[in-house]
Amino acid sequence: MTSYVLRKLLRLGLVLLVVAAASFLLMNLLPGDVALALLGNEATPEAVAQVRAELGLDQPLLMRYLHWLGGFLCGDLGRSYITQVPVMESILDRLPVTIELMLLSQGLALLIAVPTGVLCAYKAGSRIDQLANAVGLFLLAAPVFILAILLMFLFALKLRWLPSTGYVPFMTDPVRNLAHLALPALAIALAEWPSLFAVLRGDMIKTLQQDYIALAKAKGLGPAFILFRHALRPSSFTLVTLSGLQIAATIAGALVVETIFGLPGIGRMLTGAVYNRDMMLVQGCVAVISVGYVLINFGVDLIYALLDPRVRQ
Amino acid sequence: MMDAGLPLLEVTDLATHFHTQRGLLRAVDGVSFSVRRGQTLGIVGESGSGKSALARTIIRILSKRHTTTTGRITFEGRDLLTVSEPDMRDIRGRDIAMVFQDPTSSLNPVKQVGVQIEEVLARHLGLRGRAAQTRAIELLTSVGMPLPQERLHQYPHQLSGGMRQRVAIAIALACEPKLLIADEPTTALDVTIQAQILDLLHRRQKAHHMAMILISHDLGVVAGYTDTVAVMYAGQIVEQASTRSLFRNCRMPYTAALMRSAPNLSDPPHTRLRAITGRPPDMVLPPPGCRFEPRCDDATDICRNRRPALSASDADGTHRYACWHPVASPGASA
Amino acid sequence: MNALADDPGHETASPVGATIPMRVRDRLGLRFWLPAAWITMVVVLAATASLLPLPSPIETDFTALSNWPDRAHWFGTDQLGRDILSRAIFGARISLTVGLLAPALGLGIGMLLGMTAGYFRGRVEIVIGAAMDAVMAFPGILVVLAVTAYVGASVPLLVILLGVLTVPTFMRVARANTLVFAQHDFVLAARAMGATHWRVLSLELLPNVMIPILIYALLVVSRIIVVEGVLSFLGLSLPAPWPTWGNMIADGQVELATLPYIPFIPAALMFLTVLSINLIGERLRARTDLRGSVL
Amino acid sequence: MSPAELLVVDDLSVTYALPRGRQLIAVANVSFTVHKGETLGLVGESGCGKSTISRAIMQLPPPTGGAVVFEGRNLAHLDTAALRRARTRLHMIFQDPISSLNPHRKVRDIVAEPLAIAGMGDAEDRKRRVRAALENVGLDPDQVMDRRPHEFSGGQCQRIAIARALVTEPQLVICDEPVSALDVSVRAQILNFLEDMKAHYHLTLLFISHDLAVVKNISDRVAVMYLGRLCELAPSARLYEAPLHPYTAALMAAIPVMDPDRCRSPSHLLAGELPSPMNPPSGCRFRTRCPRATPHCAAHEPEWRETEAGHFVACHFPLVAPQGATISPARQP
Repeated sequence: MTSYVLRKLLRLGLVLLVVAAASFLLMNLLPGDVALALLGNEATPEAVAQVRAELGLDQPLLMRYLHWLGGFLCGDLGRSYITQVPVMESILDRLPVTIELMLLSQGLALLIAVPTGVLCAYKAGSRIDQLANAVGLFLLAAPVFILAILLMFLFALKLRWLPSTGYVPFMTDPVRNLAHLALPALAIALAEWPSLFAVLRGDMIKTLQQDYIALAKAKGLGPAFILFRHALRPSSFTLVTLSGLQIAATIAGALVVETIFGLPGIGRMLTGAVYNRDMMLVQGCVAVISVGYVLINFGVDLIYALLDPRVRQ
Repeated sequence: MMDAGLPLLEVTDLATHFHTQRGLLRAVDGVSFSVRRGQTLGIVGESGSGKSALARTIIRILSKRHTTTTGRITFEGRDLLTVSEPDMRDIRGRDIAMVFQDPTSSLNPVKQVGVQIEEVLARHLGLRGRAAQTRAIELLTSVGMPLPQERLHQYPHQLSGGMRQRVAIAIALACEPKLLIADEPTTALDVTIQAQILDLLHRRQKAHHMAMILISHDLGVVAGYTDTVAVMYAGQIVEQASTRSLFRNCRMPYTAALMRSAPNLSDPPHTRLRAITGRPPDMVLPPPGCRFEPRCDDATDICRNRRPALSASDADGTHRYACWHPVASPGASA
Repeated sequence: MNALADDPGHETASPVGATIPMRVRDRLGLRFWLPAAWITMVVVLAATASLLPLPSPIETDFTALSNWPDRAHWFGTDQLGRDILSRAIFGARISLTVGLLAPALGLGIGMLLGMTAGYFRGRVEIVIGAAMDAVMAFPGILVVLAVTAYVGASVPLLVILLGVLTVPTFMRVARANTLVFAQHDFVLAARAMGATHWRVLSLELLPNVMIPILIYALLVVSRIIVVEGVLSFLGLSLPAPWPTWGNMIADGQVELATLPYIPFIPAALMFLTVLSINLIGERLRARTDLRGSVL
Repeated sequence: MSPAELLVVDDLSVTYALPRGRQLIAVANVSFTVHKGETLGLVGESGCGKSTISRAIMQLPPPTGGAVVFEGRNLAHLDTAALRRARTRLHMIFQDPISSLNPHRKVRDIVAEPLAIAGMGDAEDRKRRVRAALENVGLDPDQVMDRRPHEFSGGQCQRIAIARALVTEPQLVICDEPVSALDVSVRAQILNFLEDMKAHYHLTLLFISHDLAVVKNISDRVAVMYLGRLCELAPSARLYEAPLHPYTAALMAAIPVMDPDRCRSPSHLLAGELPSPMNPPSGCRFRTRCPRATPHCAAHEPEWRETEAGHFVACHFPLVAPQGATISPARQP
């Protein structure tokens, strides 16, 4: 186990370096000039040169990278070109909203997917299984922004059960905070559910055909014990991997959902920064989100090893 | 034995049909036999003969949605087909235990060996913690597992095939069952390990005075370790006798052909094998008469049209066969 | 091993000389043909959009602002008086172009890499795997966001970016299937007869790998249509006033409470299209014999 | 090399490199000869390296040590074209007949494949040869040519695989467990059929199996393997009458016999399990399970020697020959 963790840590370090370098290069190798983008096409060459010097763009690429990487490691991501606010500060300001949204939505998705997946695998082919599959097929075809608009239309605008836009911090008022996050989280969770459900159901059906399940039955164990203590763990490998990879989809979902529901999260900030061509902010957001994504998938690898003794060696 | 007269298990006219896309598949089709305490019954058949389905039917672990079972399975006076599911769960693992063909797939890959043994002990004997652990070590020792203490915390993939089968046997023997069903317990193993495992099963059986159903495709395996043998073909028992009588004096052409078609060590090299032509029938559309008729050299019209019943060939009725034209028995005047 | 381990069914092909066994071919059924008809209609309309007698999708008509669907405008008009039917049909072009071309690009590259990695194994596999891991280390949507922020959105750019982002998953499916089939003895048999690697890959492995990967590709097509929807919803696809389903939904969302038909019509079209593709994929998967393939 | 020696395997070793610098020696220093027209059986339990040998002979991949000399030429030294020509005279049949046929190709293409690869004959000629090969294996070409493998049973698939192996009329066919995946009744059909094909095509066979009874039935000579090494090699009948290596004897004793009266004493049982090939025992590899092992066996690797004409053994303390003569470990051939 130790050697497995060490190997994964080594890999994590390498991947983080790649991610950092890629975030940097993305912004620095693409055609187009930041200074020109900032000042507009009518800018004088002198003004452009001055801005370039201010931003350090006249330095060689490698120097700029090392400078940026040093800052990145110390949590300094530069300042926004437009508001002049330190990027890290803006990100830390917005991050809690997004993290809460992602935790709620991913938790909700798993909370629905695990019981439904297990139940439908156990009763594969039954009415309830067919129904769940049909629902899954429909939800799979409904993009997250359509779900978000639909939920908003139904529950916020027509039924008026929940607020449509806005945000209240958790510390200020937990109930209103959750009320504001309920629909956005549900929208993402509903979009995530079908794939998590399908994967768990499929793997579970395969597991239930294994001889060790027959042996568990032959031992006289009951169905609940067999399903949750024997079958669930070996059936959840793909689910765990997928829920790590699905974070990417959740991020896309968060971008849209935060925009639709007016949540002050990192996604909405990033979308705004893209419109405003605030490259420093875009770069910072991309770097932070990517690092978070890599760390989550590192955690997933560790969970995987805890679940499956065979991969530890 | 007090009730030596009564069989421990009596199966009467048992049929198990699978619902498949192609139609009803008659995996087990009208099978009757009985097993006495302390006895070993061998069931021999080729793949597809229904022997595994039969084993799984007896302990009722087939999916109810996909199968229909009819007939009677009387175990210690109770019909297992009418017993409630919770009662059946009490019987499984405690009174009737099973060993499966491939120990690689019959042990849970993500659970430690010890846990897999201890959960039967907890389920049926209420043993937990240290007591369960001590018993698990005893069990592993009794199945000849080297270093039993260390094995408790190992996972199946860390053991060899033979050792995994020993663990599976330890699980099966955990509650000292009255009946052990061993479904091809050595097919996935090498010959030298197969001999070890068969010997182990035989010794444990004698020690516990346990009844056993030993299922195999290999007549040789059955010959050495059973008291009586039933030969299955296409979902039915076609011949049933005491082991000696079957091997000395077989009457059913299929059994005879099966014995002849396997190469024998005592024959000189390049001895021509007497192969059985054709293949077993499609069990969705079995032949109306004798199911072996399409492959049988001696078949006549009656074989094509009428299904032979299992009838006795000797005076005490223990040797029975289903055939219109039985192979001449050296002792009988046919 | 399953409960039917002793299933006699697997030895039931009739002997040579007897009747040829009929494969049980259940019909594709309405669950295939209805979605297929829908897709065909959307494709034909989108392809012939400029030839159809439709009002301009971009010209505003101040005499018909926010008209609910009626006989003149079957799908109504939006806040600027543009015909929603016309916009929806032109918008389909973008969804379909991106939705078909990006996966095609990803499938081409991914299959090549995946089969190479799965067949040759060793260092080739490690290098390809690492490259794919690097691509997958980024949440894809961020890459698209960042690049379009910089260079500006355009359809060819979207096709290339989304295409590249689908390469790793195609590569994984191709590699997994290649691994499975490469273990079959027929590959060893071909090598034993002296077949070149190229012959093994193209004649023995490709036909086996192709079917699962094509079925998988349908899933990717529907997913990419959704992603394009997200991007154009965020205003990162085709620039206004040109319509895409995504930006029509985004524009309409403002008046969600009063004019719900404006966002819901393109939303419904997108939903039906994605659902149709998924249904076709599911039907084909159920129909095709995918024994041994990994999906 | 005499003309009768069709295949000479000389000091063959196959080593796999494992992560962290470890090595798996799958086959170590194996030598044997296959004479023209004979069937040589190679028997051993799983993991003994018998399949690895068959693949090394086919150069898939080439062995890491030693030589495979087929028809007088070292296969490792042949260029691509020459090796391809050699492969038309050297074929292989596999264990799982269904897995050895590509499910997406028609039988006509499957059987014609060796001809296509070797570039033998024109389309008409190939078609004629394919038909002939299918007829020879007892299949009706008109019925089967345009069908795909899944429409056939295991036994029929094995016939198609044999037709493919025979279509170029090879000299040597390596049969790697060709009947292990088949049922008893079908197994006998295929074994008889292999004998017929051998006579019809004047074949030489290298027959690999874990089943001693099958190997004895089909082979003229039998070689026994254990953990990557040869233990014993002798004419088939001789080996079964008077095995010299304790492993051969144990292997035979372990075979279940169809005789309810035969005494099964546990003393015949071989104790213990197969050691890991990554960490094989020193000296004689069988010593950890051998009832006759002494410290001498742990220290010295037994030599491969000929105790009587055609009977080879690698053991320090071979079993007593039935004539009553003990072969002392000191006596060298």
